[in-house]
Amino acid sequence: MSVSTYWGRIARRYGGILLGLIALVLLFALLSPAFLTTGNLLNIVLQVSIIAIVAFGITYVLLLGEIDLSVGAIIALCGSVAGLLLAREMPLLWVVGATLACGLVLGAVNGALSALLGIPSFIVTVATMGIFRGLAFIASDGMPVPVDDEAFIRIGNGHMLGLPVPIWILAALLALNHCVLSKTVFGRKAYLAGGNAEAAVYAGIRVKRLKIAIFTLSGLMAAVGGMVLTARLYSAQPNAALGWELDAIAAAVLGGTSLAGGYGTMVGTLIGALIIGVINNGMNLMSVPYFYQLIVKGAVILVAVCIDVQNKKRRG
Amino acid sequence: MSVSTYWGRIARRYGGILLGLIALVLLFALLSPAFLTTGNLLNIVLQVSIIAIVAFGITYVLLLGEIDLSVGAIIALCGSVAGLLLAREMPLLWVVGATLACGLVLGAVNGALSALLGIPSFIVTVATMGIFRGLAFIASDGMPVPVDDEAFIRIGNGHMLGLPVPIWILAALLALNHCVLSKTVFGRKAYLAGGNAEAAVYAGIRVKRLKIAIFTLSGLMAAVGGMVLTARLYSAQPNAALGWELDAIAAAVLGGTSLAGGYGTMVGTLIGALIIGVINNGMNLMSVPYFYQLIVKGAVILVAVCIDVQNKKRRG
Amino acid sequence: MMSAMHWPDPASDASAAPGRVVLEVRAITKSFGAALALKDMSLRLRAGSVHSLLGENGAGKSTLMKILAGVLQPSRGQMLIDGQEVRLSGPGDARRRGIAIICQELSLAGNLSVADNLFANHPPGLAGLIDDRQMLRKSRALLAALGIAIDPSTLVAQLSIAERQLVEIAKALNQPSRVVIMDEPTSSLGASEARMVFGIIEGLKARGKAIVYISHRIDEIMQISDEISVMRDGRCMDTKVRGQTSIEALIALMVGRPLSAIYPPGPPHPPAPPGSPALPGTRQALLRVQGFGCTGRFYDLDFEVHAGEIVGFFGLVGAGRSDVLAALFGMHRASGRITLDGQPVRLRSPAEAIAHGIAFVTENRKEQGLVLDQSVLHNITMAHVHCRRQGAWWIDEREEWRLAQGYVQRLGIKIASLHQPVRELSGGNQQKLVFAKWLALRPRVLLLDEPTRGVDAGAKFEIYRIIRELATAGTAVILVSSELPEVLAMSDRLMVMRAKRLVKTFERRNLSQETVMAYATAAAAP
Amino acid sequence: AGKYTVGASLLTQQHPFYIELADAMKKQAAKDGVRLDLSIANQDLNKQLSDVEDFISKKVDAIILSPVDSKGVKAAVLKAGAAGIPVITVDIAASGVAVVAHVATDNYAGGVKAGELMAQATAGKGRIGVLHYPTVQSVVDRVEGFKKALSAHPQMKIVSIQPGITRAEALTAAQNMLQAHPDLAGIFGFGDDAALAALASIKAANKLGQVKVVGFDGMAEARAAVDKEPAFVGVIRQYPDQMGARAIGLAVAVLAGKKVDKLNPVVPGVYTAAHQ
Ligand SMILES: Nc1ncnc2c1ncn2[C@@H]1O[C@H](COP(=O)(O)OP(=O)(O)OP(=O)(O)O)[C@@H](O)[C@H]1O
Ligand SMILES: Nc1ncnc2c1ncn2[C@@H]1O[C@H](COP(=O)(O)OP(=O)(O)OP(=O)(O)O)[C@@H](O)[C@H]1O
Ligand SMILES: [Mg+2]
Ligand SMILES: [Mg+2]
Repeated sequence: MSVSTYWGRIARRYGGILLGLIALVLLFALLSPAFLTTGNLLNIVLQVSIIAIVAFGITYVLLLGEIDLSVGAIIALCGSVAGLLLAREMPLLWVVGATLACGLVLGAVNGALSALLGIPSFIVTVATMGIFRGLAFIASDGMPVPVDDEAFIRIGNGHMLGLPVPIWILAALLALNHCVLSKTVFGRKAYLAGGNAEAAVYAGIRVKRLKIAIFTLSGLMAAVGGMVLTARLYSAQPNAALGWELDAIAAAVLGGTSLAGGYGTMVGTLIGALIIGVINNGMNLMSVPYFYQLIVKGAVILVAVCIDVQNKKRRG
Repeated sequence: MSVSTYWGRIARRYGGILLGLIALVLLFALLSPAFLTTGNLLNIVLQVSIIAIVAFGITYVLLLGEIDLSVGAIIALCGSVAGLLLAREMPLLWVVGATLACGLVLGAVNGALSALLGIPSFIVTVATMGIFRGLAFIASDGMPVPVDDEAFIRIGNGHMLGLPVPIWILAALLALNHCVLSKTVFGRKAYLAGGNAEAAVYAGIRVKRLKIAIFTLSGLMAAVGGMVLTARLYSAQPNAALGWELDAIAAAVLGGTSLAGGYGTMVGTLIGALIIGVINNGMNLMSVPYFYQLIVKGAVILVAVCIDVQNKKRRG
Repeated sequence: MMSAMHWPDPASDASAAPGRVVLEVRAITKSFGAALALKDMSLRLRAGSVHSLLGENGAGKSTLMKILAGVLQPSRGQMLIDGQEVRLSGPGDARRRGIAIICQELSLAGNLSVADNLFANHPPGLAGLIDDRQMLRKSRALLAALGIAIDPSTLVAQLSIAERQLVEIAKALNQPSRVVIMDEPTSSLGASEARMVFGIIEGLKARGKAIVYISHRIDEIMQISDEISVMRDGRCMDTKVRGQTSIEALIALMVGRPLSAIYPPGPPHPPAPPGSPALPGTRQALLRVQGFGCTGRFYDLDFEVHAGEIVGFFGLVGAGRSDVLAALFGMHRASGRITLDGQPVRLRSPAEAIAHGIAFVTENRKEQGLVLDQSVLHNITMAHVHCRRQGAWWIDEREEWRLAQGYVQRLGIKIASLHQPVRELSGGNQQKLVFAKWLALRPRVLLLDEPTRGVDAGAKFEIYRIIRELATAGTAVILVSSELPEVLAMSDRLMVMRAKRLVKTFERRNLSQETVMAYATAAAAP
Repeated sequence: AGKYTVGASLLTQQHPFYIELADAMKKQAAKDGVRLDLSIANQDLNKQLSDVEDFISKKVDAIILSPVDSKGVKAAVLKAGAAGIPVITVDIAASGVAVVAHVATDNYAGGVKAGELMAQATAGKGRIGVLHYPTVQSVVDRVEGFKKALSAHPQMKIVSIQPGITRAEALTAAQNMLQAHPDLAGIFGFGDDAALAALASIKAANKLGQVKVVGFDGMAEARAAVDKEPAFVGVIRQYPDQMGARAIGLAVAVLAGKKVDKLNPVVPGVYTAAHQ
């Protein structure tokens, strides 16, 4: 595998949408002097970190041709669990462990309902979206739970080697998930089962088990997102992350993941999330009025994807 | 085609989920005396009428294996258009015509972006969701537009032969869409293209054109929904119908429509919408606290679909 | 011929003495709902021998194979491996017990590379990490050993259907196995590829594997089998040992009556070739193609087809025949002039082609021909309901029903009901549906790409008869097939393609397989 | 006398203000011997209308609404009226249709107070950012009041008005404000969530000494933050407890046939650290 084809494949895979991201960055750099500063660029990465982490989980799910609409609710529920446990003065490591375990279980429930009972994942996760959200409200009585554990807060607001901690978490999870998807048998199985479920069955892949594992992963990523969010906001919000499932899915699809399954990469998903983040940040810096932000954001997404699609078509 | 197999097919098609609906009705009738009254049952149908109408449009879209997330925004924008035109004292028929035309155009834009430029419909409609919503806000300055045209209000609040007008509209659109789907060449094309787009192209079906037509229909249904909603609320709300796209899709999927395309019926969609309506109404009558309603609703949907799925499996 | 001994097989099964029964099924019954696909079917597979299965479409061959491979569970009956009764829990279980299957319906993941598909069930590497380089290297070695010239890093979606079939074979051989099931492995292959497969089978035999071989090409079966079982309606009619039977006897067993001929008689007077002195200028070509080209797919074609004429296209796999048909059907943007009845036409989409009376039986029925989850009824009338009467709104359900019923009877399509989803039909019956779909349109020009792929001998005859009938009624037919005897017997004129160009046109007389083959390979100069 | 049933449809139950409002209503209902049926519109006007229709099915005696939208609530009020059920509104008024009584905070006055507090904290000069929720009338009133108060200080300038509806959105918006205007002197958050998010962003940017925050609502979490963080100079305090109790009281009075005031304003307070 020569270097040139390696880069060729990279270009083919991410080319269009990466170009879109770069074009956006250049555009905003021209329009707003505050945009192209290290501080602000870090800012953007920080702001998209949670959505991107959640979108990593969603990427697995979409790869399999399934959908997970409950991630917003899982963020809220796991965040609330973390907040409530901290309020009971549980030690930090236990809180982190319990929160992650909570996300794992919630994801596994989604996966089991879909895989074992054969209910379409859209319905399962629309239903659990309500259930998990309800549980979050009940657990916290509908009120935000203030968090003041210094160590925990650092998950969202601390710095390491000059970079905010959420960015480190993002980077670590990107590396991890990228490896899982591209280097492990597990990842290869996901591509195979998403591309052709029948072929996967013939290859002896236990598709049901795989599906449960993948929803569990999605729940886990959402739990990480919930923790970072809670720490960033200094409080656990039971109504946090409303509608974020759509943002996360949009990030993944923007980054080239197919809703029909079989195609997608973690790097693409991150690029997708960054595009959304850059648009939001750039328009905020330019003080575009809210109503127009909605329109511009939609239009920019359309243009970015359109370029990508045309690019892919041209290269065949 | 003997009668018995005809009914057999009907039972196979709607059986499980219809049983689910009936079971729910019986359950609530037992639990709440106010439930099984003509008034309340009409109430339920009235309450689901808008979602059901929108879900009819969504059914076409899902049938094709596509998705339309912009219907909530189309409802809001078309409703605002109707409100603003009425405020300018335009004659009723013109307002109705213009509003429907607006929905048509918005739907066609979705379809064209997706079919002609090849952008995945998820991305297209996530983007236009923002754009249309932004336009609705801008058109109305973010403020609700009060409507007091008596004749228009009757669309949402009038009665005909003892039944509320929205129920008549619902019935008419059910009949119409059911016929289109099951009796016309257009409907057949939708099923075929949704089942296997490539084979449909080889069979001479102009799939792109079909896709545009179907998104246009979805826009049209959403426009009808927007008008009924505006009339029912005596005001056009630019932030109306937030998140209804998910409800409408859930109704269709609950009613047996497949997100992957190729399967679905209008009657099924109506049953799906009614299930959601019955759950909401029943729990309200029983004064279930809001947070618990979220949980119960999710759980009931899961159980209903699970029964349906098991039923289908058993019959093979 | 390449040596079949060199592909990497971790478990050469020395313990299996030739002739020993490795796998046996006893009185297997399989029902799908009310329909019985297998009734008390029994079969014995011996080490180092090829056991062929022959039977009409829908006889239950694939169903039996899927049971052997653990994909389906039998409703009743026993399965024994080495004399021990076993119950297979799934395909993975079967694989672990050394049963490999090449499925009739191709099941590769198009979004992955050939190598990924070859190693779908056991990618090389350590602790769950895939060693991609090693996988590519092994894949390359495997394909080379089998004589398959495909780069393993290619995406499967970019392969032609014949190439996919070869990958499917390689995939099944890429695992330790004692029993190899081949369900119509050659149905989409040309003669030379088929010969390659026979070479592979010889190699497998030599190493003591038990092989089940299913095909509708009876001559193949006669050539390679040690034992032949004939199935009808889910039962085993008889098992013959090599050399004890004849083609005629087998066919009679299979269809329940003797078949007089394989190909129907040609037209009484073969249509005169264009410009022949016998009928100067009396006939105008129905379809005329000049300077037809499509970069990368085929170049510079000139030919014409007359009403009532069957023109055969022959060539090796990848010669570009399918692409020519697809371009004529408006699927590819091609340069050149096309005239229909002397009128220049532009064919930019299948819809336009159909509007001009062109129909196209595609070779890939699963992807381009059928909507698998929809009913037989809707699939048969798929093009008819909207093309027959342009602009019609309502579907005439009665007419639709009548039409579908008619073709089901005429082609002998074995179905439970017209409402049955096509996915549940056997492969050959699916192929007949694709054919029926286009017949329903009563085309003026009929493009056929491997129209009898996987169709049984009796039904093939019927399809040939219909093609002949249509031609006699004035349809212009282009027939692409990799079965040389089929093309030779059916064509009034035969064109040979090589490397994406037309190299030779033969008139019907004086044709031998050898001459044609010589032009298709590079042996004869154009 | 037969027990009264009162149906209440509240805008949301995901906000401390409304939770306190609901709690106060429940407490007062228990005290007055009224059966309270609570449903939550979840910011969806159509759901509020459905809830009211269901109340009518259930034949409640009176309805208390905190409208999702002033103008849009007309349908619900008319339906209740047609069924002969009196309606009382809380927090947000109904417009274009008459109700029996209305209980609310004076948001415009509160906004003015917020503006004055901000001017005081920044010594009457500097650039100010506002976190807004532009589609809610009561918030629009607050921001108008805030602008009005600042207009008395020519050296103060609102440089950025950004939407920040949820706490996460507000955090992002506030960060971007600080990024675009490094010399920002103050941020006004339309509600507690916005103000607390602004505070978090200031902390993260290490600008606690430079940027002042003023909030609105004054629920427990925000008040605690005001006590703890000098940068959070104060919050305009609403009194949902008083409003809830008043609404139930009015309903009982109306059902008992007493005459009640149409308008029942609740004056917002100002909560600062010095205030405790
Ligand atoms: N999943 C299924 N549901 C219902 N019927 C089925 C199903 N699978 C197969 N059948 C039926 O079982 C019968 C046997 O099918 P099978 O595929 O084994 O035939 P075959 O002998 O392989 O035919 P061919 O030569 O056409 O491949 C057919 O009538 C078919 O319709
Ligand atoms: N979708 C595709 N993408 C890329 N290459 C393709 C595709 N389909 C076919 N090809 C290539 O184009 C060449 C011509 O294929 P074509 O199918 O026209 O040949 P053919 O003569 O019909 O042979 P076959 O018997 O394999 O169908 C083949 O070498 C094949 O690899
Ligand atoms: Mg078969
Ligand atoms: Mg071909």
